[in-house]
Amino acid sequence: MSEASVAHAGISRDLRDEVVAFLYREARFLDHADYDSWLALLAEDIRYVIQASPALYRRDGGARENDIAHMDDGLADLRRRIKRFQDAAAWAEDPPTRHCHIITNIEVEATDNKDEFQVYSAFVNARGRFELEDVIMAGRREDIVRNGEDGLRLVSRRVFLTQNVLLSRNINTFL
Amino acid sequence: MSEASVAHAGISRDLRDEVVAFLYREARFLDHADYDSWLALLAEDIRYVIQASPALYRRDGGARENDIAHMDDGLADLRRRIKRFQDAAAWAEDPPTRHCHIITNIEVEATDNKDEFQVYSAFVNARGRFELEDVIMAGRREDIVRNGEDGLRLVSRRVFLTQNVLLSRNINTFL
Amino acid sequence: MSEASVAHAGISRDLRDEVVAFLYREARFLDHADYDSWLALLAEDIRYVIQASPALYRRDGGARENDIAHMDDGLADLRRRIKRFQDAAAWAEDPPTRHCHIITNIEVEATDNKDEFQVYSAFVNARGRFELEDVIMAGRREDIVRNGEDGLRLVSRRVFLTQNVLLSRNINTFL
Amino acid sequence: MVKLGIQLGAGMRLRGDFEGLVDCRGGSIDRSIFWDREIYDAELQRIFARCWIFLAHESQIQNPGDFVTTYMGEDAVIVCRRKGGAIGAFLNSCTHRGNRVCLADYGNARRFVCNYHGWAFGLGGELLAVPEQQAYADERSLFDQTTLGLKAVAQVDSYKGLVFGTFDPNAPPLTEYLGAFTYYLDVLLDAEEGGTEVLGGCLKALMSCNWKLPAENFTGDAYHVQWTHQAGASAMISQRQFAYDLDRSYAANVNGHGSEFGLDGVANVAVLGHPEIVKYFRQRRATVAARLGELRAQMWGSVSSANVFPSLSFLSGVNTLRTWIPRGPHTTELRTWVIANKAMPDEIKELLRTATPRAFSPSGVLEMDDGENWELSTRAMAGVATRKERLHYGMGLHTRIDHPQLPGNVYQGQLSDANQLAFYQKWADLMSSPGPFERQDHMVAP
Amino acid sequence: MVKLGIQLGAGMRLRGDFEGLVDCRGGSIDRSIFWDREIYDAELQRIFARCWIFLAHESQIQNPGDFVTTYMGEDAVIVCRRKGGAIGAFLNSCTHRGNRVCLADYGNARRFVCNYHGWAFGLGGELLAVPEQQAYADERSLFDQTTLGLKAVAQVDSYKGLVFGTFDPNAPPLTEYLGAFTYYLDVLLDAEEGGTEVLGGCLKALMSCNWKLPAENFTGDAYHVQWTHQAGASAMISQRQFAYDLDRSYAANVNGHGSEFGLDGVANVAVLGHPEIVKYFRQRRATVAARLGELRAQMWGSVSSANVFPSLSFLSGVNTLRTWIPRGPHTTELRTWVIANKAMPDEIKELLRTATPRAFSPSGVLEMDDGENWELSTRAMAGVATRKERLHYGMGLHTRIDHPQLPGNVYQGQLSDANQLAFYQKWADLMSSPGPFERQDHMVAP
Amino acid sequence: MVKLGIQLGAGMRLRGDFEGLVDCRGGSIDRSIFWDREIYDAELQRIFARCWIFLAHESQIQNPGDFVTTYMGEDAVIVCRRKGGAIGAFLNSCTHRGNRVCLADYGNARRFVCNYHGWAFGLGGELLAVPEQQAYADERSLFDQTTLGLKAVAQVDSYKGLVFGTFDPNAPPLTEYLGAFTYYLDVLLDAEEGGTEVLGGCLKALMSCNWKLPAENFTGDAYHVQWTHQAGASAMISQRQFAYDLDRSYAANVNGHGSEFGLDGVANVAVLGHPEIVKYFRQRRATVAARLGELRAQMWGSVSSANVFPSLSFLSGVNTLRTWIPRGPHTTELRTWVIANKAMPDEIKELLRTATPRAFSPSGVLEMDDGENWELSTRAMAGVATRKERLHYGMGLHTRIDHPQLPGNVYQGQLSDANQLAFYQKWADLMSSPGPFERQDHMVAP
Ligand code: FES
Ligand code: FES
Ligand code: FES
Ligand SMILES: [Fe+3]
Ligand SMILES: [Fe+3]
Ligand SMILES: [Fe+3]
Repeated sequence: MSEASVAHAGISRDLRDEVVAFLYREARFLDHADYDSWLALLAEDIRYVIQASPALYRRDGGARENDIAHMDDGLADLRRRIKRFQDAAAWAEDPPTRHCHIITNIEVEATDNKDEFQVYSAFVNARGRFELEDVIMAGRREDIVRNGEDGLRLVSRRVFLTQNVLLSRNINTFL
Repeated sequence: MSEASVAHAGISRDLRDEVVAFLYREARFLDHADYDSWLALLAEDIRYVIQASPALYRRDGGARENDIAHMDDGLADLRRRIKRFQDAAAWAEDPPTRHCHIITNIEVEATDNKDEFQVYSAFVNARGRFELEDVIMAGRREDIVRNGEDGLRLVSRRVFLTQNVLLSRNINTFL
Repeated sequence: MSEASVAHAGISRDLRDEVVAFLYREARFLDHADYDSWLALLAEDIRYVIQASPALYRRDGGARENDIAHMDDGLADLRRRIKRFQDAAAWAEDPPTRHCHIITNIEVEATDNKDEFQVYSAFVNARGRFELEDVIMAGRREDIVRNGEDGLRLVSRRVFLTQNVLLSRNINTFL
Repeated sequence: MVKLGIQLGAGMRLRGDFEGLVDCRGGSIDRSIFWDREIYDAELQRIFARCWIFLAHESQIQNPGDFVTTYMGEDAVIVCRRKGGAIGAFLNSCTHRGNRVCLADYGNARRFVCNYHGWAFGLGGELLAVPEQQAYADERSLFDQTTLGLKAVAQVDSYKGLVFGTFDPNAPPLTEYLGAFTYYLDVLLDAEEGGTEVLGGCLKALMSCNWKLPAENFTGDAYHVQWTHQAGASAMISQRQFAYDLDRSYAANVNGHGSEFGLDGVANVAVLGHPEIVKYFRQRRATVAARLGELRAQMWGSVSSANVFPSLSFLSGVNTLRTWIPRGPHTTELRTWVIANKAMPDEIKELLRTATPRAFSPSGVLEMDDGENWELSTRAMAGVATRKERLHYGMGLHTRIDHPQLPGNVYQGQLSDANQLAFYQKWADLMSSPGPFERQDHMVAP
Repeated sequence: MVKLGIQLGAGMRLRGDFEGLVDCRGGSIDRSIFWDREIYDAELQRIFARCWIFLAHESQIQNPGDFVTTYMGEDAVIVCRRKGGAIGAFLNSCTHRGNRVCLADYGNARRFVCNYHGWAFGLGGELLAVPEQQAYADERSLFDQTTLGLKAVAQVDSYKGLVFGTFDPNAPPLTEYLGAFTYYLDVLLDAEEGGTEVLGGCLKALMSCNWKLPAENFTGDAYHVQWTHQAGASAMISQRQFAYDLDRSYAANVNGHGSEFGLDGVANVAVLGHPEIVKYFRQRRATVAARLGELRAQMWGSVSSANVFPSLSFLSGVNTLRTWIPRGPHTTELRTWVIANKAMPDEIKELLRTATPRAFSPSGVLEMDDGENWELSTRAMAGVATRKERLHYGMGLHTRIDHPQLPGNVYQGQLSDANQLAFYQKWADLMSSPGPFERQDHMVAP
Repeated sequence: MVKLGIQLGAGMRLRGDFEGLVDCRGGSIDRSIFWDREIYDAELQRIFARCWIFLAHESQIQNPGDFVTTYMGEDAVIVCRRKGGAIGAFLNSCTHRGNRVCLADYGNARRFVCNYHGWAFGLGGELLAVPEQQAYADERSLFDQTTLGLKAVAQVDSYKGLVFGTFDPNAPPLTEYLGAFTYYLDVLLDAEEGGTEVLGGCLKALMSCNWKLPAENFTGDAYHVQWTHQAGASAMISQRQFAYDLDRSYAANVNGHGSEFGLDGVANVAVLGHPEIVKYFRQRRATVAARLGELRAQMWGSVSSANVFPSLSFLSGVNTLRTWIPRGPHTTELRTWVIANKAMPDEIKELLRTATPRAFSPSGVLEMDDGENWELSTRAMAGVATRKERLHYGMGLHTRIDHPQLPGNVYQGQLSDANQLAFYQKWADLMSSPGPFERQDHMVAP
């Protein structure tokens, strides 16, 4: 299970910095519930997945990739979620949630496609609502980021949560 | 609500690295309750604010900027807080709190003032006390950092918490 | 208690980037319970310590460096822990824990030894198990990292937790 | 005789007490049933340890050794396919020191070996072997291998793919428990040849609400759809206002189970946002009518919801199946699955796999507007003045009809509290008599 | 008759029980009143559902539709300015299914629409409209719009800007409840022409302490100032030791309300660390004397604290107003405001806006030393041997005086437990008789 | 007379109730003793406020003013070395308002000054001085300095370095309480000249389990070693299977204290993974035999475990000492120390300092496999059907022997539940009679 330890092989420092800035900016958009700006960071062909995290014995293998997921969306699906977020009648979003997306552990690796990069990151997500509610989740992300004409775009994201049963009623944000 | 996505426009990598180092060092000083070193990072004209985070309907707008705040301090005020922290008779600070300031999502942007920079960051703060107490808060920060003769100085900070009601009895640190 | 504020004195940007990549990669190995890869990051003479965090009055000084610790291991000891982690009969590791090691605040400083560097970092660690268990710890780390022929190696780590009484039954990972 | 432990007080034996909390004629409910811990503790004994509780879908445990773990009330249970094909269900707690025996959500096992001392149990819960068995050789060890298996759920039975169990050996058979409600269940379970299957695994979330609030919602609350879900509906189907067609919709209940439904045929399906699925439902309507009759063919996919007492809910057309697991008086664990007809083509199943949870699951576009209501309702009950005010369940109490085809108590139009009141009447009936695990010696003398 | 739910046990009806917990002659208190959940549950019924509870400051709700949300005990309440200028206060819980109706801390609303089914309530809590009202048309729906409004707080009244409410329709009027304590309240509320206003919003924090510990602290505990706050005082006013002037300080209590105070005129003001504010108080002293008399003009800004039973506290001069909201036997939510005289110039108000919370708010330099004491005191009560030891409240029991001007029970010098004992005597008196929401059928027969 | 607070219900006075929960002849235990809060509350009064509870090791408080803080049940206690060398132990809660007086885990103090009002207490808990003492001058203040000290633990005594205390003034002396169990204790405490000391501080962890599960494990559960610890044993000593030598191993219990042990001499030592320590034990065996006799010299370092009722456990050879502090019915705080013979050379001590916690501490290689079993066992008891099933404690009930040297109730072979049943019999005996802090007026008449 060992892995070569060449840091950032073949990735320029400029690109790395761009990716870091890209993910931090994304987090800020999400914290401000600025979903239009967030959508502009996504590739047309994005696949956005927040996996379920069942407890399974090692002998049974991990969860299947195409298992039921908290979210498994393309761009049109994400737009629908955002349409609801922005709807004045989304009662459960008013008063607004107090979001904080903490992003760290950003690693960038080359892929077979010279314009696409594998990006790892980890996160803590905090959400406050009403008076006493303050919910924390943590997990990992595996992204594919594409470097195109108009800058970086998110092509794929797979989110792994440490929570099996969500310890809050929902995930009313993107991770 | 969209925003241009040029990363770090006009900010040199050196400056960015300096700012990151500056904020990490600041966090380490706070973790070690080394408040004298922390004070040395502040500009004379600093305004340090930890906002309240009330739950308000969208139609009522956000909280007013000059609302009552957990802290809304100038340098003299911060010195007073520190004077208490360092007083042997500050019973509630002995045994010392076990601090951890996690800082991430650091973004640096230019401002109209060529010597001052807008810096965004996000944080998780953990505080342990006594035997069983371990309190976690998360939030965002918006700083103005000035690049002067003697290096970087914090000119302004505005802290946003995800907690409306603080879920702990106080904030006995700086965020 | 003040400290000179020269950022990264004498540390090249390349080295800093290498160290950051090294610690992020380490975290990813730990998240994936890829302990063989993790072991390959350690120096032969590593000393790995997770300190106890007792509550002590200031007048009594801090905890002694050689106090009893949650872990105080050399390489052979770490190998033993890993041997258990990887044993099919380690019932308490099956189903596997859902790990997340959040690493931030990485600072690199020179030491008297030109090949060794003092590295500071802070962390949040989340561990999910079974259905409802999701445990969060935070703390600081002080590492010595050696730059040798075959790249960076961890020579020493001292972990400080904010928790005095562990609020979970154990630490079934490395921090 | 004296009281001991957090067992039931003697009052719980008196039918009158719980009936006073639920006034089905007057259309009002005492809020304490959503808050008080003692009432909750009684529910575990008198509802969840007595009713037929949903355990699994047969498709989750197709092969010998396949298992899932679940809960009946707060009792952890293993459900698994035995060698001969029968389904075993037994407590997930070792008879030796009580340790949880199976730690996974699902999987395949030859046997269940307890982590603590290694006692090994078979797929029927039977004790297979213990380490160092010679230490139990003497008869004074009172070691009777035949009695030391994992305690079996008293009765286990299936209805068209849904596996249920009850801890009460004297409970009526499942068919009697479901009664005529199978008429409505079949719209979900038997619309197409070959029955149903669950697609993929399970999504779970902990909600800070009493379990009865979501259960009553699914049993009959069409009323909330228009208001609660207008943003979600707008997002999914670009239609803000839902119009009730009271002439062509109904509520019906049987033995505390309830369903409300229209006859539009596609309103629930449409909410998934995939015209292909709507088209599939339309295409299959005639075939369904041949199986279930014209009326139920129109129910299939229509705007509707249903709950099997106490806590198994589903939405036809949306194809979500879920349970509300009680985890304290103010906490409920939601578990959701995607259920599909086996006969559906793979493309439709693949769409459902993502589309159903996108609409209905903890983070579903529509469901996200539900949870907060149930949590905030529960939380409000913390107030003593608030708890004094009874809730209003009076809608449409005049709409009772006789219908030539629809069985059970039937009401014209989706807008009524009739099913909810039937749910609470069933609740009060059960709560007013002791459950199977109440011990005389734990009660105060009257 | 039988016991049911987490209602009061029968014993609560017996006056003797609670009186035994509080010995005001012997100067001792039983620690269980800070720990036991059953006592806490009784407090919600017998204290918080019966006393006049602070709801809001009128300046927070100046315009029609302005509202704030708060709590009376654990009951959530909406307080709002009605069209005609009257103040409405009613339960923040829908009469339909109990959902919380208003989710914001404050704001302006034309009406409150419940998120679940859309029932709409007016600024007086009245039910304005419900969706699909025709479904309630039949009289069997028992739908009486006039009775389905949000339950009004039984009585609402104001005293010089402070709005109070009580759930008890039989509670004496507010003026009688406050009684002669208004003499002391006026130092805060009526020192200058035009009354008071709240500056900005509210700071809140959850403390792991029983609510009575901070309340008794503000009612009379000058004793802790010298020791607890020496580091804070040193930081704010470079003065470590606070010296009590027993000849020119007093404690006084009325109906369980209490205040201790000096006559120095500026010690409380000074702690804010702004000479400008001290100067302002000095300058205005004569004018205040003209309004309130010489004695109270000297109290204005002096070292002092006060509590209106049960849980509204303030510090004159520091200009902090706060409530201690009970959230369980070991948990209290502190809410703090800055209160200022409207007549104060803007510069002084602007200073107070930041200076008051800098000294007194959850993270205030002085207040940071209080919270830990209350939390650790509460936590210590977990021990059964610890709970057996009564606490000592004997200080200065001999200092009772008659004073020509000061009303109520008056004591010479700030150092006494007299006010605290009066607080607990009031507590015991209330706890020894049933509150308005106790139902006969929830009690054990004696 | 009436019930009040979360005190004991009357039933607790009836011996029969608790005895029914524990059937030592039939070898079964009712699971509710691991779950019910009322039983837990009774344990605090009848077990932890009555038994001799471990407070500290004398080496932790060698010099005057040295102190440690700990718990007896949920009562916080300060233990300190007084000027004259005597050991003081008293409640860590101020007699004034109840604040925690000492906030550190350990240290050296001249006196303990309360943070709230500055009352100062001496190393014996006596009240030394209070600020502004003149305010208490009048006799009506009922201020008797001699009675306002921190409440002393009723009895404090040591056995070979281990300090114990009891809240019960009528408890039998420590020597009587330990009785013949000192024979087994001495293997830990008196194997070498000079007694023992604790190395370094304390490691602590909160476990979600009932305290009795780990306590019963250490009192006699050799049975779990083979299965639970096989991965840990493989890692530490490259030996997967542990083979019980029933001919040369025993269980023994006295007054509810228990130990199981082999005579192999090094199996427990070996698990530390340091041949040097094994060698040391081998070398010293003869000397130990001279002190303790041949039999106990063979016990020294052998595979073994022990528990002093209720909650002090240790492993000879592994050199771990620990207590299981109750923090609620489902929560236990583990505190672990490394204990060494003073006579051991520094190299051995230095090895033990890291090797003992590496094997046995919250994150120890072997201990990490224990905690989950106890947590999951506890959690399983949440189920009402699960709680109905009694646990099996029948192993080796036939193995009782008379042994010429071993005192107490002795059993041949390490594989039996005999010690566990003796533990629970002691528990039932104590639980069936009122403890020192139960007040008549808090009980329901029978
Ligand atoms: S608890 Fe299952 S084998 Fe002992
Ligand atoms: S709960 Fe308020 S409208 Fe139904
Ligand atoms: S509480 Fe200890 S001195 Fe007042
Ligand atoms: Fe809904
Ligand atoms: Fe104070
Ligand atoms: Fe063990």
